[in-house]
Amino acid sequence: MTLIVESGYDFWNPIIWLIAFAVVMVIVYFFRRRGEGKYKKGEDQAQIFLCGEEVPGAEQRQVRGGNAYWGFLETLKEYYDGIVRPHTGIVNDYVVWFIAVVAISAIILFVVELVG
Amino acid sequence: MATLIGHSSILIIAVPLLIAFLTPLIGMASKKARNAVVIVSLAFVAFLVFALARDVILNGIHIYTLGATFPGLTIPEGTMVPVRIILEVDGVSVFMGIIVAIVSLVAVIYSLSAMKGETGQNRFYTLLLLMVGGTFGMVFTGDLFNLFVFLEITSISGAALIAFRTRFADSQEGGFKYIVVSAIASLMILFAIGLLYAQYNLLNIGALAAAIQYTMLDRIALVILISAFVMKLGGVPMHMWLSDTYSVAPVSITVLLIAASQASMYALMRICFTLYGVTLDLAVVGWIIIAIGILSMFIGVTMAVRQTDITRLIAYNCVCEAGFMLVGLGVGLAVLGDVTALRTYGTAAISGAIFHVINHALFEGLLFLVAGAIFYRIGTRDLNQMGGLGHTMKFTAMFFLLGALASSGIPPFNGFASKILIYESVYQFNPILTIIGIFVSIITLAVFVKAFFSAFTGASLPKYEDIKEVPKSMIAAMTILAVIIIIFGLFPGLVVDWIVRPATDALVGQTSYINAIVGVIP
Amino acid sequence: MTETLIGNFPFVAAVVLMGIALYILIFRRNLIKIVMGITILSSSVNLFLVTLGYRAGGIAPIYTDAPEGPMVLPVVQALTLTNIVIAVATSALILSLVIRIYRHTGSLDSKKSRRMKG
Amino acid sequence: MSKIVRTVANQLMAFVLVFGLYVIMHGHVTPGGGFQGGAIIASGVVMLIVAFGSGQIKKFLRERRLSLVESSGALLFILIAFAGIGTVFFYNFLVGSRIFGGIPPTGSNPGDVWTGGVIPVMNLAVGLKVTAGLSAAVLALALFSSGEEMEE
Repeated sequence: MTLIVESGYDFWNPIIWLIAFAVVMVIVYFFRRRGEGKYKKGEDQAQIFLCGEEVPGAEQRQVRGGNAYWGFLETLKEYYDGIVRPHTGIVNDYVVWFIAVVAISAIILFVVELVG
Repeated sequence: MATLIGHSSILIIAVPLLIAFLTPLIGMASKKARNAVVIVSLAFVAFLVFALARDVILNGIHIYTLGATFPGLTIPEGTMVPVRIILEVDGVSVFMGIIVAIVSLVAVIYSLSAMKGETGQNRFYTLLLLMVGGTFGMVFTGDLFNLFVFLEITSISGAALIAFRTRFADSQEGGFKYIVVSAIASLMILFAIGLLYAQYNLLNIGALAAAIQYTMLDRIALVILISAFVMKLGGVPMHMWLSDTYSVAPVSITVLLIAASQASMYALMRICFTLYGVTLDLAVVGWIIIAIGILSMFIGVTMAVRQTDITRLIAYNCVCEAGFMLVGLGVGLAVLGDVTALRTYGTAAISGAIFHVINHALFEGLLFLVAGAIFYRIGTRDLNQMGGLGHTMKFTAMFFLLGALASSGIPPFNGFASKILIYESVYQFNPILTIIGIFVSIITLAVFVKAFFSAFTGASLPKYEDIKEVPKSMIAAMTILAVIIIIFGLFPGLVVDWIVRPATDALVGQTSYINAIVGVIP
Repeated sequence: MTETLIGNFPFVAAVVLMGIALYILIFRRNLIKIVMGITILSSSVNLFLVTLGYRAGGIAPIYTDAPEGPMVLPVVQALTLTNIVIAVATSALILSLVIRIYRHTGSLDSKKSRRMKG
Repeated sequence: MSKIVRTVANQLMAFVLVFGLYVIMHGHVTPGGGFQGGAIIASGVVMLIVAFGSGQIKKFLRERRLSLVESSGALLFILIAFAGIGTVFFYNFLVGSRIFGGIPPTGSNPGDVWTGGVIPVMNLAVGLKVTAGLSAAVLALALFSSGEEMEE
């Protein structure tokens, strides 16, 4: 009983989830074992293949953090241009944002009061 | 033992302060003795917090009046109102106290080896203990002005700690931004406290809550208080200081800064639920908080995607997680007046938000500690410089993966347990909020996949081939957090029943908080 | 009208001071001026608090050789004193940080000395 | 600074100290207290720094000693607060005892220093802390601007 989190709509019990996860893992293991026998360590099969070209060293091969998600950032370039511009890093702007939030929430609070 | 628990609420605040001023004296004699004293005292404080938590959850609200003839004397004879500084510890307070206790212990254990090479360690531990004492004070006090004082203690010592490594220019800038933002926020809070004091001549939260009328001045005070505390906890659009400070502080301090931010979150809850309660314009204020929360989630996570500095990436993720809490809290606040809605999903939303507070402190703390471990070994935070670290830093990589999965809400870790509470309850309030939340969670996973793959996987780079695993005390600190994350993930029901539910009841039940101070109103 | 204005003059002064402080904090990029802005903001809050406690014709709330008559509220004065102490600590800390920033970046401009953005 | 300034500053320092101590020790009967008195003494230190230069003052106001005094002031304050814990933290246990135990008359009175219980002792503790802390801060800032660092 106490192992269950009730959300008023549904419940969440990680123990059940873990059991289901274990069952799936067993099935996956069976699939995996079928292919395991053909794999031979130490042969060419285990080497990197790059269209027959010479494989570059580790420094060149590594995908750097700055290159990851290049496509995502490039597609959403307009959004990011807009969103990065306010992040100026100037301490004065931080104060401006604070005052803006105070002002906007005060206006919302009073406008709703007047209307309703 | 009963006496100890009776005095424990003040001891939890006073022992760190006492040890803080003792450390320079001990540190002049012996470094080892100083470290031992700091750790033992914080362990003692953690023990007291747990004992107090048990007592509060079993026996109800705990009152401590400083300087009175006995602790429960809130209103002395001949006065009509509470006059002394009163500590009032209820379910939410001990909940936050547990977070601070765990986090401070972890931070000190981590600092033992992380700060070994630094100069002026005596001052470091003094400031650290001051900050811990201040954070405890923020969550235990029942007095608005006292809240301000402890907030300032936390801010000042926090800023000094952020800028502690004077050789880095970034750290100085981070400390400067933190103290400027904190000073403005706290002064505006003091102004709002003045507005409240002008009308009711009261500073005690419970007594003030009994008297509050929600006049025009109260509204102005409410807006200022909410905005200032949201700024202190890093809600969009006032989150920009957060990435600048979290990323440059020594990581053990960043973990404490997270706890301090959560203490601001606690103050926000206190203001909204206990101080104003049902008198305020619930739907409007609730929606303002929800809007800030949604913005925080969305902007936080999208900014995190493009970061190449690992600590900045995690800091933006902190903004995103704070958004989840704000959404849960806002939904709970919006339906506070509606009894049926509150019972069907309102309390679940608040529980989810509160549960997420402790989960947030745990997994973001773990992620920051891992980032600090990387910085400790390779001397850079730039993801473009990293790669293949998982070959040599196996434990660190495991811990990062654990924190990342918990943070993105992957079952069976603790982040999922609290996020599902928020999703399902918020869905009944407004389905769009849940859809945004799930979307944000997916991008969070993407963010951490990027960080994990560019830092830990890949062929081991020649320049990092002789990198070793970090020292034992850092591993130990990370292990503590990791173990708690796994336990919370496997048994979320127990955690919710033992500490989260009492905290939710304490937040929703405003009258019991008031009655503990002013007595039962006939 | 004029009487209420004169009676509320300290409040007006506090608000004007706050406006000046916020103006400085928003539009002045010099780090030292930002520190001054924070100090002025602190003073405006102090002025506001002390004014709250004023009662017409009140004397200082000290019983040592006190003349007869009403006294002003001492609580807000205690709050103000605490705030003054905190403000001293804050400005000392900020000034030392400003000096260090200047050493590292060679600039006192909040835009030129910034290293982190985005 | 010139010799005249230095001599005058030297002589004035005695008066500044006396006045600062007066403000600290009369904090519970007249306006003043630990912070105010400590600030007065620290302003005396500022005067000395202006007159002699921060390099000279650094030689006899060592940071180690200042930090010692500061810590012990804060420690004294907290220990007094702890001493009341038999009843309640911060309990004024000295009232009615032989040290500062006098009970002041209600209403207007000429002022009796021998009252207040723990409050004068706490004022003294705060005074020690603020004197040392503010002097250290001022000295550090002065050394900073002249390009030196305070020793650890």
